[in-house]
Amino acid sequence: MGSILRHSAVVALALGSLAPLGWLAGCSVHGETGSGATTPIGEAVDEASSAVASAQLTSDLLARGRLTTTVADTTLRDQLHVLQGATGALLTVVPGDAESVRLRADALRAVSEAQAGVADARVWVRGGPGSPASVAARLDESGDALSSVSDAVEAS
Amino acid sequence: MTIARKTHDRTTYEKDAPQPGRVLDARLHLLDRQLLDVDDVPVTTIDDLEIHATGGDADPVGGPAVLTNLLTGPVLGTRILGGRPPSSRLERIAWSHVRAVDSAVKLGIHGSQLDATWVERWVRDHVIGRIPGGRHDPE
Amino acid sequence: MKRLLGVALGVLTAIGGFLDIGDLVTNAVVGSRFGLSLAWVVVVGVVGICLFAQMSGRVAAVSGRATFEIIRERLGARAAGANLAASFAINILTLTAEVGGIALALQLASSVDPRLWMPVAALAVWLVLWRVKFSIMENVTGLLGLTLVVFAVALFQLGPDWGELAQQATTLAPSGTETWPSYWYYAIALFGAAMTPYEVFFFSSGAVEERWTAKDVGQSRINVLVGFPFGGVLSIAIAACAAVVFLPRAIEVSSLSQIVLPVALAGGKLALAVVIVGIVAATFGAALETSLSSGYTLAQFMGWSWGKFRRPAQAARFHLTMIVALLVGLSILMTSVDPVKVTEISVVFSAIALPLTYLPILVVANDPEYMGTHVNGRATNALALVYLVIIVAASAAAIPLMIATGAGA
Amino acid sequence: MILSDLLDQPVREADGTPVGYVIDVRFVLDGPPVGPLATPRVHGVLVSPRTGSSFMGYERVDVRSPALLARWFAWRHRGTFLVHWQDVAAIDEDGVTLARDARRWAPGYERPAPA
Repeated sequence: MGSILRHSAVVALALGSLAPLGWLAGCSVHGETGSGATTPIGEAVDEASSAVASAQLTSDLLARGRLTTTVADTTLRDQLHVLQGATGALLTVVPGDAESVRLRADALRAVSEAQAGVADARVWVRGGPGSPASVAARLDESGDALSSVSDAVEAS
Repeated sequence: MTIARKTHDRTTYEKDAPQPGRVLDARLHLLDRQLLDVDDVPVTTIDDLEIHATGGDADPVGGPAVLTNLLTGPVLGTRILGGRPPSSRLERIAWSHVRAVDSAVKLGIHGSQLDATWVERWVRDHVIGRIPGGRHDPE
Repeated sequence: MKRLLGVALGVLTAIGGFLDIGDLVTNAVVGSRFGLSLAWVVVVGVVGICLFAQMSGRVAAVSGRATFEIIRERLGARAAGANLAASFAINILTLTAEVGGIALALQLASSVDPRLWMPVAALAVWLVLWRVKFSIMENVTGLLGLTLVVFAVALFQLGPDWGELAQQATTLAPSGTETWPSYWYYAIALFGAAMTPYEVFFFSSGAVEERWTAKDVGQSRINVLVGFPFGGVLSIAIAACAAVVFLPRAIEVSSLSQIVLPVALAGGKLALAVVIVGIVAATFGAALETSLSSGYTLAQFMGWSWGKFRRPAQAARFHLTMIVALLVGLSILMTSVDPVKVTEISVVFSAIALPLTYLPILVVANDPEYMGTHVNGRATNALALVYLVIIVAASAAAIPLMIATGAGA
Repeated sequence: MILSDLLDQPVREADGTPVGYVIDVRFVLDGPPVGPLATPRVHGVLVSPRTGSSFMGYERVDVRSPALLARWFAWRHRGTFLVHWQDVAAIDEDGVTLARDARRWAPGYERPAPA
């Protein structure tokens, strides 16, 4: 029994130090064609729409006075990082066929549109130009764009 | 590492006669146990033991032998890789200093008298003692 | 009256001290993806930690030996050395996550970049470790941590469809696009978040710090059996809030700022301020506990003098270990790694390392030479053996699942 | 002699047949008191045919719980026996050699009444 514990301890130790480094290095690069290429696009788009939904919730709460500016600013800033991650994932996808190239392009356009929307929302949060209505409209628009891309990915 | 398949498993040996003194098994009761000084301050962990023939000869085989010293020292490195540090590197604490053996082995002398605590004293004087507030009780 | 106050204090501290960044993040992530279909894991984890903490507290109180002293005695230097290396590495990982959690929580209160808060948080943790008495430190962070009750209050104020939540809690299966491997991966993560080894190192060493004797075992049993389940209820409340707010909006939780949104939605700015205080207190308390655990494990293995009840000068290497552990954690954080990702990894590795600590304690709790007449009862042993199987299974399944799901991606 | 040179060493009978490994060394505190306690006399060595490393002492003590675990450990170390120190003929680099008619005793010992 002692030896079993020893081996599992050593395994845990080895992975204890390796895995976080490996994991933090980011995910592996996908390069397949067909549905293999579109799933990562779908995942990136889901991430982006989650970020937009968070931004919508945040700006709505701020507009209704239920959230402080600091928390709203921090949330939007975190979601911008998520959107950057989604863009990065999309850029590293190597689509194999024409259709996934087009899907990737649509996805990139929708995500960058979402990024602009969230960045502008942050300007409003900090007291800059814009109004709750304009911010909400902008975010709803990029949310719809993302969901249509996501439907297209599912259909492919 | 199984040896001598022929020894059938269910052997039961005759019971050893009850012993006049307390029974202590090295690995079960002494080795890797905490060593506390007279004020119950931990000194070190017992890394090894030393036995001599009752006459004092270093080779205890062939005649009655006794436990003479508790040993402590830089064991971890060698324990992981196997083997042990040269006996000169091991710190000896005479069994005569031991006042009790229960869930820890307790000494009758103060920790500062033992060389085993020089690292602790060095860290205390050169590192922790230097940081302000290091010598006060937490309040 | 004083005794009643003592009992109340013990219970409240146990509740406040139960939650840490691992519970906060893992429950929110699980709630946003699986709803309450993993709530049963929290229950299993809470019963487990109640059993384990109570057993190790009793061993420490009766035999006067803390966890890692026992691990070294029972496994011998080599096996215990490997155990120490694994437990110490995972403890540093958890410490890093906790200090990162403090910085993220302070960012919510100040919008200052968390990387500026991290050195401040590490220094504050060290100052408390250096000067503040053990019981005061424990009670203050515990009581402040109680403010996390606001998650439960928020859940009620959100007026959820209780029927749907109950239906979620009873379907033990992934819903929607979630796969079985990620369901089980997050089950292990939740289990690891509830049964973290550092809690046991801290709990048993705390029994020695506060000089418990067999008499105090009864009191500790009340703290554990009342306090921890309440902590578990708060964990489920966090998951439920996430389920109610994030699941319908398909929001994936990846940051601490998202976790407080449901509370703001339910209770506005006041509730928000309360939850931020609660998170800072919980992560600060956990950072203290994980730093102390790094000191406890190494000092108890090597036989150094340890303990906060002693002056720092009388436990020099113990305090030096804690300083080094905090600096290592801080340097990991300064590489701008995301503390939430570090947290998700640390809870899974907690589950992996659990058997290494659980088995020796279970054996010693049955050894009359250590425990005299306070050995495990028949019921405790039966439950302990069930949990031995659960713990070893979770530990063995953790790594394959981590690979299969890309750490729950 | 340093004890870890003796622990885990292979054990052979006088005619060379291997019988197992030294898993522990037993002392009895009945020597002349040189300090607060009596001097520990080397009483004998415990030999397990199966594995070098003893584990948690289950094979020797009458700890019967937790049941499943205790039975498994005891099974793993079945056949462990005690050899008195005078029956140890020689100790060298390749292990311990027992005397010709070395007697084997049960590994258990009288436990002090629980504290």
